[in-house]
Amino acid sequence: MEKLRTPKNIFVQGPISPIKIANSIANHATKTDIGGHSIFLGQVRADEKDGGTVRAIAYTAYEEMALQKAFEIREAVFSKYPLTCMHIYHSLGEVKTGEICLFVFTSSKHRKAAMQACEELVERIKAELPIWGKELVDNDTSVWKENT
Amino acid sequence: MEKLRTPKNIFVQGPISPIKIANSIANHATKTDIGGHSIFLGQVRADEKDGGTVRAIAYTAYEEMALQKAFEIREAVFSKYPLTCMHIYHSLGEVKTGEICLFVFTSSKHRKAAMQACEELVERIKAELPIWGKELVDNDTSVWKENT
Amino acid sequence: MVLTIKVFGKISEEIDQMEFSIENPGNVSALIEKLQAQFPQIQELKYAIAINHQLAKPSEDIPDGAEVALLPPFSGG
Amino acid sequence: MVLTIKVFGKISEEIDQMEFSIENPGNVSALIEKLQAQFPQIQELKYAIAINHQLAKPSEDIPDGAEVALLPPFSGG
Repeated sequence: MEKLRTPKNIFVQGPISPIKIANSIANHATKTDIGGHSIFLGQVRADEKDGGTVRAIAYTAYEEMALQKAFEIREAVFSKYPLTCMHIYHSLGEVKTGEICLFVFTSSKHRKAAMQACEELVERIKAELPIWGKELVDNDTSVWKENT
Repeated sequence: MEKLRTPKNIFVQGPISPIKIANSIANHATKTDIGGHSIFLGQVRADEKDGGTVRAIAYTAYEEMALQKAFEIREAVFSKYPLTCMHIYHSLGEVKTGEICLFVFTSSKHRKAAMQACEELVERIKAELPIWGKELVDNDTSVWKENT
Repeated sequence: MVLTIKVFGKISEEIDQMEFSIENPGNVSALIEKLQAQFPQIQELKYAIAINHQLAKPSEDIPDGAEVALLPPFSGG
Repeated sequence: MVLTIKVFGKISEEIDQMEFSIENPGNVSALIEKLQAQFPQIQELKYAIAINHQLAKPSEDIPDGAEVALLPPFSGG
Protein backbone atom coordinates (compact mmCIF):
# COMPACT_ATOMS: atom_id res chain seq x y z
CA MET A 1 0.00 0.00 0.00
CA GLU A 2 2.73 2.40 1.07
CA LYS A 3 6.15 2.38 -0.54
CA LEU A 4 9.18 4.25 0.67
CA ARG A 5 11.16 6.49 -1.66
CA THR A 6 8.24 7.52 -3.86
CA PRO A 7 7.66 11.27 -3.63
CA LYS A 8 3.92 11.88 -3.49
CA ASN A 9 1.73 14.90 -3.84
CA ILE A 10 0.50 16.21 -0.49
CA PHE A 11 -1.63 19.06 -1.84
CA VAL A 12 -5.39 19.09 -2.04
CA GLN A 13 -7.31 21.93 -3.70
CA GLY A 14 -9.63 23.48 -1.08
CA PRO A 15 -10.67 21.87 2.22
CA ILE A 16 -10.08 18.24 3.17
CA SER A 17 -13.46 16.56 3.55
CA PRO A 18 -14.40 14.22 6.41
CA ILE A 19 -15.32 11.67 3.73
CA LYS A 20 -11.76 11.70 2.40
CA ILE A 21 -10.59 11.01 5.95
CA ALA A 22 -13.12 8.17 6.36
CA ASN A 23 -12.00 6.61 3.07
CA SER A 24 -8.39 6.88 4.09
CA ILE A 25 -9.17 5.07 7.38
CA ALA A 26 -11.27 2.41 5.61
CA ASN A 27 -8.41 1.73 3.17
CA HIS A 28 -6.33 0.44 6.07
CA ALA A 29 -8.74 -2.36 7.05
CA THR A 30 -6.78 -4.76 4.85
CA LYS A 31 -3.52 -3.98 6.69
CA THR A 32 -4.08 -6.38 9.56
CA ASP A 33 -0.64 -5.82 11.09
CA ILE A 34 -1.75 -2.33 12.16
CA GLY A 35 -2.79 -1.93 15.81
CA GLY A 36 -3.04 1.85 16.09
CA HIS A 37 -3.67 4.91 13.94
CA SER A 38 -2.88 8.45 14.97
CA ILE A 39 -4.51 11.33 13.13
CA PHE A 40 -4.01 15.07 13.39
CA LEU A 41 -6.40 17.49 11.71
CA GLY A 42 -5.80 21.23 11.40
CA GLN A 43 -9.02 23.24 11.30
CA VAL A 44 -9.38 26.93 10.35
CA ARG A 45 -10.32 29.10 13.34
CA ALA A 46 -12.56 32.16 13.27
CA ASP A 47 -9.99 34.29 15.13
CA GLU A 48 -10.79 37.89 15.97
CA LYS A 49 -8.65 40.46 14.12
CA ASP A 50 -8.61 44.25 14.09
CA GLY A 51 -12.03 45.16 12.78
CA GLY A 52 -13.33 41.70 11.99
CA THR A 53 -13.33 37.92 12.22
CA VAL A 54 -11.38 35.46 10.08
CA ARG A 55 -13.75 33.84 7.57
CA ALA A 56 -11.20 31.69 5.68
CA ILE A 57 -7.51 31.10 5.08
CA ALA A 58 -6.11 31.19 1.54
CA TYR A 59 -3.12 28.83 1.28
CA THR A 60 -0.30 29.13 -1.24
CA ALA A 61 2.92 27.12 -1.40
CA TYR A 62 6.24 26.87 -3.12
CA GLU A 63 5.02 23.51 -4.32
CA GLU A 64 8.19 21.95 -5.76
CA MET A 65 10.18 22.77 -2.62
CA ALA A 66 7.34 21.74 -0.30
CA LEU A 67 7.03 18.34 -1.98
CA GLN A 68 10.80 17.86 -1.83
CA LYS A 69 10.83 18.81 1.88
CA ALA A 70 7.80 16.66 2.63
CA PHE A 71 9.61 13.76 1.02
CA GLU A 72 12.71 14.34 3.17
CA ILE A 73 10.59 14.59 6.34
CA ARG A 74 8.68 11.47 5.37
CA GLU A 75 11.87 9.47 4.86
CA ALA A 76 13.34 10.71 8.14
CA VAL A 77 10.23 9.84 10.15
CA PHE A 78 9.87 6.45 8.46
CA SER A 79 13.45 5.59 9.41
CA LYS A 80 13.01 6.83 13.00
CA TYR A 81 9.75 5.00 13.87
CA PRO A 82 8.48 1.50 12.99
CA LEU A 83 5.51 2.71 10.95
CA THR A 84 3.29 0.75 8.62
CA CYS A 85 1.77 3.76 6.83
CA MET A 86 2.05 7.53 6.68
CA HIS A 87 -0.13 10.03 4.84
CA ILE A 88 0.11 13.82 4.69
CA TYR A 89 -2.41 16.14 3.03
CA HIS A 90 -2.42 19.94 3.06
CA SER A 91 -4.90 22.30 1.46
CA LEU A 92 -4.14 24.92 -1.17
CA GLY A 93 -6.52 27.75 -1.99
CA GLU A 94 -9.36 28.87 0.20
CA VAL A 95 -10.41 26.92 3.31
CA LYS A 96 -13.31 28.38 5.32
CA THR A 97 -13.49 28.52 9.11
CA GLY A 98 -14.51 25.16 10.53
CA GLU A 99 -13.04 23.30 7.55
CA ILE A 100 -9.99 21.02 7.63
CA CYS A 101 -6.71 22.24 6.06
CA LEU A 102 -4.21 19.61 7.28
CA PHE A 103 -4.54 15.84 7.62
CA VAL A 104 -1.64 13.79 9.02
CA PHE A 105 -2.19 10.05 9.41
CA THR A 106 0.26 7.50 10.80
CA SER A 107 -0.24 3.79 11.48
CA SER A 108 1.87 1.23 13.28
CA LYS A 109 1.73 -2.14 15.00
CA HIS A 110 1.86 -0.56 18.47
CA ARG A 111 0.30 2.75 19.40
CA LYS A 112 3.36 4.68 20.62
CA ALA A 113 5.16 4.81 17.27
CA ALA A 114 2.05 6.09 15.48
CA MET A 115 1.39 8.78 18.10
CA GLN A 116 4.98 10.00 18.37
CA ALA A 117 5.50 10.01 14.60
CA CYS A 118 2.26 11.92 14.02
CA GLU A 119 3.22 14.60 16.50
CA GLU A 120 6.71 14.94 15.02
CA LEU A 121 5.28 15.17 11.50
CA VAL A 122 2.88 17.94 12.48
CA GLU A 123 5.68 19.98 14.08
CA ARG A 124 7.99 19.52 11.10
CA ILE A 125 5.26 20.27 8.56
CA LYS A 126 4.48 23.55 10.29
CA ALA A 127 8.13 24.54 10.70
CA GLU A 128 9.68 23.33 7.46
CA LEU A 129 7.20 23.30 4.60
CA PRO A 130 7.13 26.50 2.49
CA ILE A 131 3.39 27.05 2.76
CA TRP A 132 1.72 30.36 3.54
CA GLY A 133 -1.70 31.06 4.96
CA LYS A 134 -3.39 34.40 4.44
CA GLU A 135 -6.25 34.95 6.86
CA LEU A 136 -9.20 36.54 5.08
CA VAL A 137 -11.14 38.78 7.45
CA ASP A 138 -14.84 39.46 7.03
CA ASN A 139 -14.24 43.22 6.60
CA ASP A 140 -12.30 42.44 3.39
CA THR A 141 -8.86 42.94 4.92
CA SER A 142 -6.33 40.13 5.27
CA VAL A 143 -3.47 39.09 7.55
CA TRP A 144 -0.54 36.82 6.69
CA LYS A 145 -0.24 34.09 9.33
CA GLU A 146 3.09 33.29 10.90
CA ASN A 147 3.75 29.98 12.68
CA THR A 148 5.32 30.37 16.09
CA MET B 1 -21.84 20.84 22.04
CA GLU B 2 -19.88 19.27 24.87
CA LYS B 3 -20.82 19.73 28.48
CA LEU B 4 -18.70 18.85 31.46
CA ARG B 5 -20.09 16.69 34.27
CA THR B 6 -22.47 14.67 32.14
CA PRO B 7 -21.52 10.98 32.25
CA LYS B 8 -21.92 9.57 28.76
CA ASN B 9 -21.97 6.13 27.26
CA ILE B 10 -18.68 5.21 25.59
CA PHE B 11 -19.70 1.76 24.37
CA VAL B 12 -20.56 0.84 20.81
CA GLN B 13 -21.83 -2.61 19.86
CA GLY B 14 -19.38 -4.15 17.35
CA PRO B 15 -16.76 -2.24 15.33
CA ILE B 16 -16.57 1.56 15.02
CA SER B 17 -17.17 2.47 11.40
CA PRO B 18 -15.12 5.02 9.44
CA ILE B 19 -18.42 6.77 8.66
CA LYS B 20 -19.06 7.29 12.38
CA ILE B 21 -15.62 8.87 12.60
CA ALA B 22 -16.29 11.09 9.58
CA ASN B 23 -19.61 12.22 11.07
CA SER B 24 -17.93 12.98 14.37
CA ILE B 25 -15.33 15.14 12.57
CA ALA B 26 -17.98 16.88 10.46
CA ASN B 27 -19.98 17.73 13.61
CA HIS B 28 -17.11 19.96 14.72
CA ALA B 29 -17.22 22.28 11.70
CA THR B 30 -19.53 24.62 13.61
CA LYS B 31 -17.02 24.93 16.48
CA THR B 32 -14.90 27.63 14.87
CA ASP B 33 -12.71 28.15 17.92
CA ILE B 34 -11.09 24.76 17.28
CA GLY B 35 -7.68 24.82 15.56
CA GLY B 36 -6.62 21.20 15.94
CA HIS B 37 -8.10 17.74 16.37
CA SER B 38 -6.17 14.70 17.55
CA ILE B 39 -7.58 11.23 16.93
CA PHE B 40 -6.40 7.82 18.03
CA LEU B 41 -7.89 4.65 16.55
CA GLY B 42 -7.24 1.17 17.87
CA GLN B 43 -7.45 -1.51 15.17
CA VAL B 44 -7.60 -5.29 15.72
CA ARG B 45 -4.42 -7.04 14.55
CA ALA B 46 -4.18 -10.51 12.99
CA ASP B 47 -1.47 -11.60 15.43
CA GLU B 48 0.01 -15.08 15.14
CA LYS B 49 -0.81 -17.39 18.05
CA ASP B 50 0.03 -21.02 18.81
CA GLY B 51 -1.63 -22.90 16.00
CA GLY B 52 -3.43 -20.03 14.30
CA THR B 53 -4.04 -16.38 13.56
CA VAL B 54 -6.29 -13.96 15.42
CA ARG B 55 -9.48 -13.40 13.40
CA ALA B 56 -11.33 -11.12 15.86
CA ILE B 57 -11.40 -9.84 19.42
CA ALA B 58 -14.51 -10.24 21.56
CA TYR B 59 -14.78 -7.38 24.04
CA THR B 60 -16.62 -7.47 27.34
CA ALA B 61 -16.67 -4.86 30.10
CA TYR B 62 -17.81 -4.18 33.63
CA GLU B 63 -19.93 -1.47 32.10
CA GLU B 64 -21.09 0.48 35.16
CA MET B 65 -17.54 0.71 36.54
CA ALA B 66 -16.05 1.50 33.10
CA LEU B 67 -18.48 4.37 32.57
CA GLN B 68 -17.77 5.71 36.05
CA LYS B 69 -14.00 5.48 35.45
CA ALA B 70 -14.29 7.00 31.97
CA PHE B 71 -16.18 9.89 33.53
CA GLU B 72 -13.43 10.42 36.14
CA ILE B 73 -10.71 10.28 33.46
CA ARG B 74 -12.69 12.65 31.27
CA GLU B 75 -13.06 15.19 34.08
CA ALA B 76 -9.38 14.94 35.01
CA VAL B 77 -8.18 15.43 31.42
CA PHE B 78 -10.63 18.30 30.83
CA SER B 79 -9.28 20.09 33.88
CA LYS B 80 -5.64 19.47 32.90
CA TYR B 81 -5.79 20.64 29.26
CA PRO B 82 -7.65 23.55 27.60
CA LEU B 83 -9.85 21.35 25.42
CA THR B 84 -12.92 22.30 23.44
CA CYS B 85 -14.21 18.75 22.94
CA MET B 86 -13.46 15.17 23.91
CA HIS B 87 -15.05 11.95 22.68
CA ILE B 88 -14.30 8.34 23.65
CA TYR B 89 -15.82 5.25 22.02
CA HIS B 90 -14.95 1.63 22.71
CA SER B 91 -16.39 -1.48 21.10
CA LEU B 92 -18.19 -4.30 22.90
CA GLY B 93 -18.75 -7.70 21.31
CA GLU B 94 -16.88 -9.02 18.31
CA VAL B 95 -14.53 -6.81 16.26
CA LYS B 96 -12.80 -8.48 13.31
CA THR B 97 -9.16 -7.97 12.35
CA GLY B 98 -8.72 -4.72 10.43
CA GLU B 99 -11.74 -3.16 12.17
CA ILE B 100 -11.65 -0.27 14.65
CA CYS B 101 -12.31 -1.00 18.36
CA LEU B 102 -11.28 2.31 20.00
CA PHE B 103 -11.86 5.92 18.91
CA VAL B 104 -10.47 8.77 21.02
CA PHE B 105 -11.03 12.30 19.71
CA THR B 106 -9.83 15.56 21.30
CA SER B 107 -10.10 19.11 19.99
CA SER B 108 -8.58 22.37 21.14
CA LYS B 109 -7.72 25.88 20.03
CA HIS B 110 -4.03 25.05 19.67
CA ARG B 111 -2.66 21.68 18.59
CA LYS B 112 -0.52 20.76 21.61
CA ALA B 113 -3.38 20.41 24.07
CA ALA B 114 -5.35 18.16 21.71
CA MET B 115 -2.35 15.92 21.01
CA GLN B 116 -1.20 15.60 24.62
CA ALA B 117 -4.72 15.02 25.94
CA CYS B 118 -5.40 12.36 23.31
CA GLU B 119 -2.24 10.47 24.19
CA GLU B 120 -2.99 10.65 27.91
CA LEU B 121 -6.56 9.47 27.36
CA VAL B 122 -5.42 6.45 25.36
CA GLU B 123 -2.95 5.43 28.05
CA ARG B 124 -5.49 5.85 30.84
CA ILE B 125 -8.26 4.04 28.92
CA LYS B 126 -5.99 1.04 28.40
CA ALA B 127 -4.73 1.00 31.97
CA GLU B 128 -7.84 1.92 33.95
CA LEU B 129 -11.03 0.86 32.19
CA PRO B 130 -12.34 -2.60 33.17
CA ILE B 131 -12.61 -3.91 29.61
CA TRP B 132 -11.42 -7.33 28.45
CA GLY B 133 -10.50 -8.52 24.99
CA LYS B 134 -10.52 -12.19 24.11
CA GLU B 135 -8.60 -12.92 20.95
CA LEU B 136 -10.47 -15.43 18.80
CA VAL B 137 -8.02 -17.56 16.84
CA ASP B 138 -8.93 -19.14 13.51
CA ASN B 139 -8.38 -22.67 14.87
CA ASP B 140 -11.30 -22.09 17.29
CA THR B 141 -9.10 -21.51 20.34
CA SER B 142 -8.97 -18.19 22.18
CA VAL B 143 -6.51 -16.12 24.22
CA TRP B 144 -7.33 -13.46 26.80
CA LYS B 145 -5.38 -10.29 26.00
CA GLU B 146 -3.45 -8.47 28.71
CA ASN B 147 -2.38 -4.83 28.33
CA THR B 148 1.27 -4.19 29.18
CA MET C 1 -24.49 -11.26 55.24
CA VAL C 2 -24.22 -12.66 51.74
CA LEU C 3 -22.34 -10.77 49.02
CA THR C 4 -23.04 -11.15 45.33
CA ILE C 5 -19.75 -11.12 43.45
CA LYS C 6 -19.53 -10.18 39.77
CA VAL C 7 -16.89 -11.96 37.74
CA PHE C 8 -15.32 -10.96 34.43
CA GLY C 9 -13.01 -12.07 31.63
CA LYS C 10 -10.73 -15.05 32.17
CA ILE C 11 -11.87 -15.51 35.81
CA SER C 12 -15.47 -15.81 34.70
CA GLU C 13 -14.41 -18.38 32.11
CA GLU C 14 -12.42 -20.40 34.69
CA ILE C 15 -15.19 -20.59 37.26
CA ASP C 16 -17.85 -20.78 34.54
CA GLN C 17 -20.19 -18.17 36.02
CA MET C 18 -20.81 -14.42 35.69
CA GLU C 19 -21.62 -13.98 39.37
CA PHE C 20 -21.90 -16.01 42.56
CA SER C 21 -22.82 -15.54 46.22
CA ILE C 22 -20.49 -15.76 49.19
CA GLU C 23 -20.72 -14.95 52.93
CA ASN C 24 -19.09 -11.54 53.54
CA PRO C 25 -15.77 -12.30 55.32
CA GLY C 26 -15.33 -8.63 56.33
CA ASN C 27 -12.44 -7.32 54.29
CA VAL C 28 -10.66 -7.76 50.96
CA SER C 29 -7.78 -10.00 52.08
CA ALA C 30 -10.16 -12.33 53.91
CA LEU C 31 -12.31 -12.48 50.78
CA ILE C 32 -9.29 -13.40 48.64
CA GLU C 33 -8.38 -16.20 51.05
CA LYS C 34 -11.90 -17.54 50.85
CA LEU C 35 -11.94 -17.34 47.05
CA GLN C 36 -8.62 -19.20 46.77
CA ALA C 37 -10.07 -22.04 48.83
CA GLN C 38 -13.39 -22.15 47.00
CA PHE C 39 -11.95 -21.81 43.47
CA PRO C 40 -8.53 -23.49 43.27
CA GLN C 41 -8.56 -22.94 39.48
CA ILE C 42 -8.03 -19.17 39.97
CA GLN C 43 -5.21 -19.45 42.52
CA GLU C 44 -2.56 -18.72 39.88
CA LEU C 45 -4.50 -15.97 38.13
CA LYS C 46 -4.00 -12.25 38.66
CA TYR C 47 -7.05 -10.24 39.56
CA ALA C 48 -8.05 -7.06 41.35
CA ILE C 49 -11.11 -6.52 43.50
CA ALA C 50 -13.48 -3.62 43.06
CA ILE C 51 -15.89 -2.44 45.73
CA ASN C 52 -18.67 -0.20 44.46
CA HIS C 53 -16.81 0.45 41.17
CA GLN C 54 -13.52 1.43 42.82
CA LEU C 55 -10.38 -0.71 43.06
CA ALA C 56 -9.93 -1.87 46.65
CA LYS C 57 -6.82 -2.37 48.82
CA PRO C 58 -6.31 -5.68 50.73
CA SER C 59 -7.02 -4.02 54.08
CA GLU C 60 -10.25 -2.45 52.90
CA ASP C 61 -13.49 -3.39 54.65
CA ILE C 62 -16.35 -4.70 52.56
CA PRO C 63 -19.63 -3.05 53.58
CA ASP C 64 -22.69 -5.28 53.54
CA GLY C 65 -24.65 -4.65 50.37
CA ALA C 66 -21.55 -3.53 48.48
CA GLU C 67 -21.15 -4.37 44.79
CA VAL C 68 -18.00 -6.50 44.67
CA ALA C 69 -16.27 -7.64 41.47
CA LEU C 70 -13.26 -9.75 40.48
CA LEU C 71 -11.31 -8.07 37.69
CA PRO C 72 -8.58 -9.83 35.74
CA PRO C 73 -5.95 -7.57 34.08
CA PHE C 74 -7.60 -5.08 31.74
CA SER C 75 -7.15 -5.35 28.00
CA GLY C 76 -9.29 -2.69 26.41
CA GLY C 77 -8.25 -0.63 23.39
CA MET D 1 24.15 36.02 -15.60
CA VAL D 2 20.57 36.82 -14.85
CA LEU D 3 18.72 34.95 -12.09
CA THR D 4 14.97 34.48 -12.00
CA ILE D 5 13.75 34.87 -8.44
CA LYS D 6 10.49 33.35 -7.26
CA VAL D 7 8.59 35.28 -4.61
CA PHE D 8 5.93 34.05 -2.17
CA GLY D 9 3.43 35.11 0.46
CA LYS D 10 3.64 38.55 1.96
CA ILE D 11 6.82 39.43 0.01
CA SER D 12 5.07 38.69 -3.25
CA GLU D 13 2.21 40.92 -2.17
CA GLU D 14 4.57 43.76 -1.19
CA ILE D 15 6.50 43.81 -4.46
CA ASP D 16 3.38 42.88 -6.42
CA GLN D 17 4.97 40.13 -8.49
CA MET D 18 5.40 36.35 -8.35
CA GLU D 19 8.88 36.42 -9.85
CA PHE D 20 11.43 38.88 -11.20
CA SER D 21 14.89 38.87 -12.80
CA ILE D 22 18.09 40.20 -11.28
CA GLU D 23 21.80 40.03 -12.16
CA ASN D 24 23.46 37.26 -10.12
CA PRO D 25 25.57 39.04 -7.47
CA GLY D 26 27.45 35.82 -6.60
CA ASN D 27 26.29 34.85 -3.13
CA VAL D 28 23.32 35.08 -0.80
CA SER D 29 24.39 38.05 1.32
CA ALA D 30 25.19 40.08 -1.80
CA LEU D 31 21.77 39.16 -3.18
CA ILE D 32 20.05 40.34 0.00
CA GLU D 33 21.88 43.67 -0.15
CA LYS D 34 20.78 44.12 -3.75
CA LEU D 35 17.19 43.24 -2.91
CA GLN D 36 17.07 45.69 -0.01
CA ALA D 37 18.15 48.47 -2.39
CA GLN D 38 15.79 47.48 -5.17
CA PHE D 39 12.74 46.84 -2.94
CA PRO D 40 12.77 49.20 0.05
CA GLN D 41 9.26 47.96 0.95
CA ILE D 42 10.67 44.58 2.05
CA GLN D 43 13.56 45.93 4.13
CA GLU D 44 11.67 45.36 7.38
CA LEU D 45 10.26 41.96 6.43
CA LYS D 46 11.69 38.64 7.49
CA TYR D 47 12.47 36.17 4.72
CA ALA D 48 14.74 33.24 3.97
CA ILE D 49 16.37 32.45 0.65
CA ALA D 50 16.19 29.04 -0.98
CA ILE D 51 18.59 27.85 -3.66
CA ASN D 52 17.36 24.85 -5.62
CA HIS D 53 14.69 24.06 -2.98
CA GLN D 54 17.08 24.16 -0.02
CA LEU D 55 17.38 26.97 2.54
CA ALA D 56 20.64 28.85 1.93
CA LYS D 57 23.14 30.41 4.34
CA PRO D 58 24.32 34.04 3.79
CA SER D 59 27.79 32.90 2.70
CA GLU D 60 26.46 30.45 0.15
CA ASP D 61 27.35 30.92 -3.52
CA ILE D 62 24.54 31.15 -6.01
CA PRO D 63 25.31 28.99 -9.06
CA ASP D 64 24.23 30.44 -12.39
CA GLY D 65 20.98 28.82 -13.47
CA ALA D 66 19.96 28.10 -9.87
CA GLU D 67 16.32 28.33 -8.83
CA VAL D 68 16.28 31.06 -6.19
CA ALA D 69 13.26 31.96 -4.04
CA LEU D 70 12.36 34.48 -1.32
CA LEU D 71 10.41 32.80 1.47
CA PRO D 72 8.60 34.74 4.21
CA PRO D 73 8.00 32.86 7.51
CA PHE D 74 6.03 29.67 6.89
CA SER D 75 2.46 29.35 8.09
CA GLY D 76 1.16 26.01 6.88
CA GLY D 77 -1.08 23.73 8.90
